[in-house]
Amino acid sequence: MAAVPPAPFTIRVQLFARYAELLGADHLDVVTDGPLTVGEILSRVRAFPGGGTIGVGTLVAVNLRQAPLSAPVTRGDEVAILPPLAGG
Amino acid sequence: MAAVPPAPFTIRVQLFARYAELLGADHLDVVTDGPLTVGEILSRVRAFPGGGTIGVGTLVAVNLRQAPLSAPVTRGDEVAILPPLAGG
Amino acid sequence: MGYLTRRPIDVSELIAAVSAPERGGIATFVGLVRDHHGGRAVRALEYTAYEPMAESICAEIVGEAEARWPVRIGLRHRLGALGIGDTAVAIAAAAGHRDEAFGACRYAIEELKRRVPIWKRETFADGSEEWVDPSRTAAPSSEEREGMAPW
Amino acid sequence: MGYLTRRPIDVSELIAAVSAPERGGIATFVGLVRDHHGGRAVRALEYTAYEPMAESICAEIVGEAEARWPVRIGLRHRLGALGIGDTAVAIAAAAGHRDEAFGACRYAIEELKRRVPIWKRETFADGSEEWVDPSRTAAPSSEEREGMAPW
Repeated sequence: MAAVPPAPFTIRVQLFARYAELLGADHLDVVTDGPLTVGEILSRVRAFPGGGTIGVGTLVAVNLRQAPLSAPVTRGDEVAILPPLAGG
Repeated sequence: MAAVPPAPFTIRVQLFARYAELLGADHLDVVTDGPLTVGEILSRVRAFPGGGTIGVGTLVAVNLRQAPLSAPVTRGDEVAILPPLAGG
Repeated sequence: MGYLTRRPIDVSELIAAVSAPERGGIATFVGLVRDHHGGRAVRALEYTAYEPMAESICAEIVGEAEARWPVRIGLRHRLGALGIGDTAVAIAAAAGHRDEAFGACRYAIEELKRRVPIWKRETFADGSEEWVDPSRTAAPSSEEREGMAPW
Repeated sequence: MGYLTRRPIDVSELIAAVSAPERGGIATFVGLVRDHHGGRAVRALEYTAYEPMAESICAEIVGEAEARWPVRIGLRHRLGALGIGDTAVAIAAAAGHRDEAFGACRYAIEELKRRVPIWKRETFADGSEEWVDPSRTAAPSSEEREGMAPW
């Protein structure tokens, strides 16, 4: 039997502070037809206009917790790219 | 020529907290005809009724500063015997 | 209960909220908005946060401190526009002994700075604005140091 | 300016008095009257001091801390009759950096307890009264420890 082609879905990536300003948006939608790693999402966001300034050491949160570049991200996950923290 | 006998004077010793209670007074006057050491003053105070409970390690202040047993005390000095401190 | 607030922070209230007859030693840390940063005069600033994550990480830090020391922790971080001298952050740690109170208070402020997603946009006296990046300004480079007056 | 006071201590006021735009990090320690001491329920207490010496030593401690760290120190100790939960002592250390603020605050409270001639008379729930001697109650003897419940 023939494989059913996977249905594409979007992963919403939230942007804050300097990154939101640089990319001119407080979120981006990354379209994919399967899970991505955090590193892959970062690469996609860097390809947007203004995204090149997002550093390699940037923190990424998945579902409100910091996640390593290798962490998988799939449908329904809440992703956020965090510029250097400056609280306190 | 004959030596002039020294004139006796009093050194006022202040008492606080438990010591004031034990000796039933907030000060004692020690009469002397010359300088005494802190240790000598302590011995005199211990000889008063209730004074026996003043410990050997008791702090003594002369002119608002802690003083060792060997420190001299003379006319006009402000002496105080301090029970264990309990501030803060 | 929110750790983030858009209203002025009242330290006395925070202390009262965590203290108790058996927790009579309270260490606090209060951070105020400074009028200078990186050698430039600051006129105003604004804090923003990734709010659900910031609340979650604050709760995590408070939980860690309360697990490690026998303390009760109160924590508030202000968001929005602040003026010079306003309280930006306050932490109170109440314990039976001051060692525990100081240890837990210190832990909480260090972890807050390290882990809570909050950002600060400064407006300088000349009207220019900048997002603060502590990783760039905390330790001036040797070149920057050489340009500084020696006193 | 007196370090000793017979009126309630206002921590916010103490913080405001020492902080400044260039001293935006403030560490404080607040000590409240506890309801227990040495395993007995305390109903009330009274602080007395050898006042001129206590003022002088407080000034000395503040001077030492301000010489050792770039801080400004505020310090208040209450005298007279206090109730459970009242603030007995408060210290605020304001600095440009929190390391300095914490270090100086800790120094001041340790030295205050060690050197300032202040005494505390406790009234217990059963009406008995006692002058507190920290040298006897701070570290229970082995015998006393053995009588304690293990939890």
